[in-house]
Amino acid sequence: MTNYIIRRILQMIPVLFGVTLLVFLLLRVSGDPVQLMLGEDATAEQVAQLRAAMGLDRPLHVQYISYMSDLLRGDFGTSIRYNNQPALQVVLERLPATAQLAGMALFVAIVISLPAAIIAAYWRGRIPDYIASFLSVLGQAMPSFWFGIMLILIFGITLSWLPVSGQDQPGAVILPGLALGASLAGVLTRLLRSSLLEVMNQDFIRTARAKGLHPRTIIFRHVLRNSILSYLTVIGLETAALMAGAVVTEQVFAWPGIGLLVIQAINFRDMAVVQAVIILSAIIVMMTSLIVDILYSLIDPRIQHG
Amino acid sequence: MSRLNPKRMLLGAVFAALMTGGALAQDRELVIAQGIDTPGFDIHNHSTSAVEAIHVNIFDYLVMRDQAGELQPALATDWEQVSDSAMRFHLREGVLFHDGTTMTAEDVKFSLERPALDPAVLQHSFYDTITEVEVVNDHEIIIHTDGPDPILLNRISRIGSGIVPKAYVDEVGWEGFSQKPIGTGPFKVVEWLRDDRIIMEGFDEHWRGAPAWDRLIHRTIPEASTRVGELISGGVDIATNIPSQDRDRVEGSGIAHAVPWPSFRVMQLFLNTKDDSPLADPKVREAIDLAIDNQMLIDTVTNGLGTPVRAAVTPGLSAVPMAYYDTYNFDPERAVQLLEEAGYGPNELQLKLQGPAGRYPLDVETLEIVAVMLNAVGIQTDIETLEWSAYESRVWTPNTIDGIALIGHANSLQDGYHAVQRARCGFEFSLKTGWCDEEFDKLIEQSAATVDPKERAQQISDAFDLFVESNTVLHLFQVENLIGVSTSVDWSPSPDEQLWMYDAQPQ
Amino acid sequence: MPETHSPASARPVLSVANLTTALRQRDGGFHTIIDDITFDIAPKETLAIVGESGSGKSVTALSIMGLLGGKSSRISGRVELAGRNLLDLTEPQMRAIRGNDIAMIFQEPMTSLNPLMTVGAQITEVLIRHRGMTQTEARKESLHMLERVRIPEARARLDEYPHRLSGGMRQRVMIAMALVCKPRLLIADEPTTALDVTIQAQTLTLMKILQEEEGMGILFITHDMGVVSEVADRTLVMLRGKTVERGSTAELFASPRHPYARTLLAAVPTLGTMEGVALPQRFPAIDHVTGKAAPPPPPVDTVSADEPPVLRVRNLTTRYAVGRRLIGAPKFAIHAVENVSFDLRKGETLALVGESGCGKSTLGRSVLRLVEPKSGEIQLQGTDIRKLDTAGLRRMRRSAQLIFQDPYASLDPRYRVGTTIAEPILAHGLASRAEAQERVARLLERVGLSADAANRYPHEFSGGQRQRISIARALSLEPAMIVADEAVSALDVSIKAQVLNLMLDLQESLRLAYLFISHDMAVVERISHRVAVMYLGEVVEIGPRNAVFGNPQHPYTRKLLAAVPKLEPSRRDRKPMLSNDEIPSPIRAAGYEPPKRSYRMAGTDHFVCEN
Amino acid sequence: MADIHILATGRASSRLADLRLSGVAIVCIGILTIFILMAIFAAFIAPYEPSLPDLRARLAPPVWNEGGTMAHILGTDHLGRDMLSRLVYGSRIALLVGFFGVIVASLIGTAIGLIAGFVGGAVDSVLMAVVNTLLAVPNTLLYITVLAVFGQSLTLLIIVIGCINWTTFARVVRGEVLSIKQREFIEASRAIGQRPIVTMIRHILPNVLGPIIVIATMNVAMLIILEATLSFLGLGVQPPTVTWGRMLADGRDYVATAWWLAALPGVMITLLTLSLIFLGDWLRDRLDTRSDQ
Repeated sequence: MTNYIIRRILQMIPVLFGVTLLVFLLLRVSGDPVQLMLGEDATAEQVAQLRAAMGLDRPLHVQYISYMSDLLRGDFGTSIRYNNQPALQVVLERLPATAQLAGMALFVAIVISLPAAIIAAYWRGRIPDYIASFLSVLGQAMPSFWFGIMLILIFGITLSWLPVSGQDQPGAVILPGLALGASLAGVLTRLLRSSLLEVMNQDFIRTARAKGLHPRTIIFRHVLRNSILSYLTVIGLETAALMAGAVVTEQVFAWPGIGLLVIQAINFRDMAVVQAVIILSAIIVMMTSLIVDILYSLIDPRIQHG
Repeated sequence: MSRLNPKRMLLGAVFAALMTGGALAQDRELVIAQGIDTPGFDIHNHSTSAVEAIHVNIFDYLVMRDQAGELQPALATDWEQVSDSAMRFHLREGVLFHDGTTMTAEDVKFSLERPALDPAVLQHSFYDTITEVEVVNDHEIIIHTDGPDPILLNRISRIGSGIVPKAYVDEVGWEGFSQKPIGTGPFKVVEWLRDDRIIMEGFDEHWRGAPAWDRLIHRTIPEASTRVGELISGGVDIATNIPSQDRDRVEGSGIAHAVPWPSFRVMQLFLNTKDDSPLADPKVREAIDLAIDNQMLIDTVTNGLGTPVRAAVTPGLSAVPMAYYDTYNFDPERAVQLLEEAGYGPNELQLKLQGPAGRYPLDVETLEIVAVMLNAVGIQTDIETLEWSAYESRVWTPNTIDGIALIGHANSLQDGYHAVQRARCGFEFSLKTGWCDEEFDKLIEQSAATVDPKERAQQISDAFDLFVESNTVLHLFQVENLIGVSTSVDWSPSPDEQLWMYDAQPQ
Repeated sequence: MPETHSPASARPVLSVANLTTALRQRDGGFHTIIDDITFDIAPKETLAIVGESGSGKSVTALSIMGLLGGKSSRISGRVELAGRNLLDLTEPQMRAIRGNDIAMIFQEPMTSLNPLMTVGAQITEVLIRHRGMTQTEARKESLHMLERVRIPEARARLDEYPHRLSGGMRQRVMIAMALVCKPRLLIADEPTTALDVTIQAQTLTLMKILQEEEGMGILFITHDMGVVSEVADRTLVMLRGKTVERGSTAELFASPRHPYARTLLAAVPTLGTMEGVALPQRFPAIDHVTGKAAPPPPPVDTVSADEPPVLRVRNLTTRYAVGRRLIGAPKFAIHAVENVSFDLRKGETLALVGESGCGKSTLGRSVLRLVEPKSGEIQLQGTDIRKLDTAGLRRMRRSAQLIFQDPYASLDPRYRVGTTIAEPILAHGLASRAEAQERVARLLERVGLSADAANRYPHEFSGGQRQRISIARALSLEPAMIVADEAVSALDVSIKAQVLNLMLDLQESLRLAYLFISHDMAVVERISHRVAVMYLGEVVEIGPRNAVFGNPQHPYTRKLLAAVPKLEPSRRDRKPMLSNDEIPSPIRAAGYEPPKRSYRMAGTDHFVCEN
Repeated sequence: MADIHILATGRASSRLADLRLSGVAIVCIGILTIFILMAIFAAFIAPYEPSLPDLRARLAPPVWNEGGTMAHILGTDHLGRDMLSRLVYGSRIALLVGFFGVIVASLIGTAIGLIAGFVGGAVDSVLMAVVNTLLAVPNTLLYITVLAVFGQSLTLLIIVIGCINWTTFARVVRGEVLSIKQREFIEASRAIGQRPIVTMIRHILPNVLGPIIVIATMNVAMLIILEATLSFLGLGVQPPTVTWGRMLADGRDYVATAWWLAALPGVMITLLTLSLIFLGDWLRDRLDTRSDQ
């Protein structure tokens, strides 16, 4: 197991290297942030001066080497937008907010999808199945920013049940969590439903029925446990989607997390911060998939990582 | 006075365990919502008026503009011209910084010399006429400039003029200061959560007297509809940039007003007149000017908010020819005729319209309507909109405009000089449009050294005439925003886009 | 049809009368699957239902168990258990009977056990459900039951997951789970079909012992006449959902009345029927109307001893690496084929026999270089194919071909049969497209199909026809040798006989050499010239078929032969001997080198591994 | 074989569900056809030029609302442009972005997945490292970065979508190839001496088409939503090109004052994606049962 984990972590290195190269090239090719920093009123001379001061006039490969060597020392550079604060610190500061939001979204998604999928699978081909399927597809078909605005309008303004935006008030995480979790709930419901149906066709379910077990027992003891594996995998895979979805949701709800940060950082060409966000989220995505795989092997005795 | 909605409080009680003391009922609290956050409190290193709107509550300038835009004593009690290139300022006594130390002339010297002498700070170009700040005694300084500077007072009453404590900056450095600032303003920063909120407390020992508010909270809410939502559900007291269509909704909510908020920003179209461009022909440029119905544009795009202008002139600016305000040229028949004279039949001229998406309210819609208007006189258009930063680097650098580009310029010096000086040969405007005029340049340079206000105003006015005649930069309208103000707050906005909350009173 | 009396005169535990079941089809209509089935099962009695695939055996079992789902099935008739008609019961009442009064075991012990639950948990839940026991009581009882099915170290096994057990042990767990509530009737649906022959013998013996102890009735569903003769007191033969013959097993085997029953029995390869016959023999052709068998044509000797062998294999070894390490070489190696040598002559059939995992399939693929051998020499028609480059290898494919077990899986479902058969011809540029079409037509006729079959898709054919198509494809390159990997194992008995006859016909007319890989000793005895017995990747005995079957020398060969069910119900009174032997695994630590084997000669061409 | 089919009672009834779902499928195909026809014949259907403002008729509500007129059946937007015409023209971009984006992505992804799965070894490792790199970065971030950097033309959007979105295809195709490679007809193809490239194209590719079509269908839906999201972030397609996403994004500020601005394009997006997702589900069920035979 330890070997397996070490191997998996070693495998992340080339991927991370790829991510840094990708992000570096994307951002450098895009021109530089100097004009932006100086605003509409800047003179050409000022621009050239600042560009030289920031080292942006050097050849690309030289910039990349110096960037990588800084990175290896744990130095992600400094944020242009935030008065030269260390980029990593700026990003890490935001991590808890996004983690809270993503956690809520995941919670929402699980709380909705688990019963919905079981109901749909249990009454497959009947009315509850159609309703659950329709709602889950609807959850996916609605752009999340649109759903978020609707939630604000209904629960924040018209009904005044929940805070409209921000992070500080109690219950503030509920609406953004719903907005972000809705599409994940849709994905998970559909997936779990089909996985449940698939397991229901397995031989050992026939065995369980032949044992005279109650359908409820069969569903919860035998079917669900086997379906949870693919469910878990998808949750792992969807971390990247959650991180991406957070960009929009945080924008709508003024949620001060990484999503809000990265949009602004991109708009400001705050390269160090964008790089830090992307590298960090790549690490999170990969770590999640590792954790999921480990969990998987804990649940499924057939899998052994030697 | 952020009143938590009773229903919301009820639900909130469920989560009360999560609450950590904080904002409770008897505190007088004022919550402002803006679309953007401050990048930090390094006052010399930003160039955004919306950011200065936050800073203005934390730092004081030597001289400050009042509601009417008149310069009033602030940290300086009075001032006098010592020579053509020197001005003496008497400093107010007994002014305290937030940390309890007393402000001295050394602090003023330190604060003003940084933007003046350090070319690396963003505000340098606005202060580069200052050569030295001389400390006469603890309460008297003399600012020396490289020649006559008729707008020195304009300079030191705007972004980058805040006075900071030298000793504290020496101790923590500008980076530390940027995170935990200390000023002499009516509010002191307690906590800053990036992109979320700045929590400020009233500074009781402020020299003007304690502000009416215990707490001032500045929230960042990028999404306009969310900002409006917070305003009409009582979550915030003041919200900037209310979309014009939400005016009735805000008024209808009964708990807030949408107040028109004219700004110094003027929307402009830059025409690149490079040799091979059809825009090199003055007739074509004039035709474009005549094709655009500024008032119709305002009515359509911004619901009537804004004033048509022919130059970057707005009320509240000094030394500007107000004849160009609230007027516009519109004559589509003449435009067609001019195009014909220039050799273009109907739909023979093809032009590109470039602009940013999302930088200014309804910028894309503005372009779309302009396109329709140009189309009406027989000019074919392609629209290219870019996200702001891409626009900045792709279009806004010298000589990169392809056809016509939309931009909005404000005037942080609040003086006519700044509106036209950038059109001098070799400066930003001319680098974009390719327009150069010796006579114009001469007028500008003369005005820069003219101390007599009347004479100077005439020079600038003449320069304006030449610039407007050239039709290389077409002015569309003065931007007028809406700001939402809760009925529980008595405050009216001023045209410099500053959110000066010392003036606000609970109601 | 007069009812034959059951040996036990006691009241039947289960009495099925006029059972008819229709299932809903895709189009929504109902289709009758079993029609008017009637039988009784007495305590301690075993009734076998036998029939080919699709005859409705399993549906009969599921109808009795009430497992077909109310919406998609219509069942009529009577299924009486202790005086109650099960068909009248509600689903909750039926649940109380399932696993309690009637238990069921299935074909695939791997997939029939929940992989995520321990063996113990799966047995105890039955007791908790039906006996209302506490966890502790149930666990104790489960342990007892595991001991009764003779699972070694039963206490430790209780907390194991199914995947840690071998196939035989899993089937014992299934039996334990079924019997733990002491049901009056056990329904066993092909319980040994997925097991190797020695494990099958163990399992059948175990079931017999437990039946004696418990006194339950067994409904045994199978397609294997050998198994029927081993276990069944009485037998019911089904054909397309209808009973065609019913009676005591002894009578059935002695004098089958219905033509179909006769066909079935005649087509079954029986071990021992070839004693004294030197050459492979075709199966008798059977008239489907009368069920009369026409004697097969006399065998022709196709082997020529004087020509050089088609295939010459020397010291062939193939290993797979398993178990990755952080750095360096893998931890383990599967010794799939270990130091194997043999010759195969023109027109000869060499059979490779052995149980699952013995390496016979790997050997078959290694000699074609479909898997890369580790070492050794393979000469095909005098060329060392291990030295061939990619192009050479492609040319080599023309002379050696492969037929697979599953004819459906080996035909690309997306292409017409004609395209599939023509593919090798075109791939090697042997003919133009038009010529290829003609050749396809000839090949199809040669394997007993009509030429217009070329225009149809694989799924439109039956299993036997598909296997004929596979053979036609293999023949299209006019190979000298064909590796037939379990080529008839998946086919029903009557079809199996026809395909084997076809293979013998082709051998005779084309002088084909076959490397015939099979686990079915009876088939091998019938059609091979020589036999190689494989065990753990090694050949333990090789020689002329008559010598190996008539005079087995190696203990493993003997064990294998002894385990094959005999088609003689009269011999059933043998004392049951229950062993717990498992098939060992060929996985070794990396770097392990097996000891050198030496062979002794036990007769002409007959070699036996000594150690 | 028939036995196996009958034994799996669950499957028997899931086939019944398929049968009923095909009713849904007909509806979905119908909706899709309507949208496609709308896109093709936009010029004939739309009563107005979609980008032509009518300054006298700004924010006119739909005809069934109070104040609505027959002149603008579905009302007008904040610049007085006819909603019906915009919606009709908007279907073009939705389908263009969706279909062409998916075509580009599926071509790249299928080719890479095929090669990685079939060739294996080092080639596989390198290609999968590329896939993992792209997967590790949240897609929206990539889209935003790339579009912010390179501008926002329709062609570019489609290319960018193709270049980022192919990973799903590559992964699924690779997985399918690995499992099809185990099937005996692939070994049969080797055994007859077929060239590997021919085996790959003739025998593997057709058998992965099913899953490709299923993911493609779902992906079209996803991309339509993506276009809307990018428009929301200010990175959508250029005006005056009409897109539902931009209409929805622009309309969000009018949710409380002129609901039809955002609601109508929202309904269109939801309707189209709903029918695509259901269609994808249905296709998968169909293709699955077929391959089960």
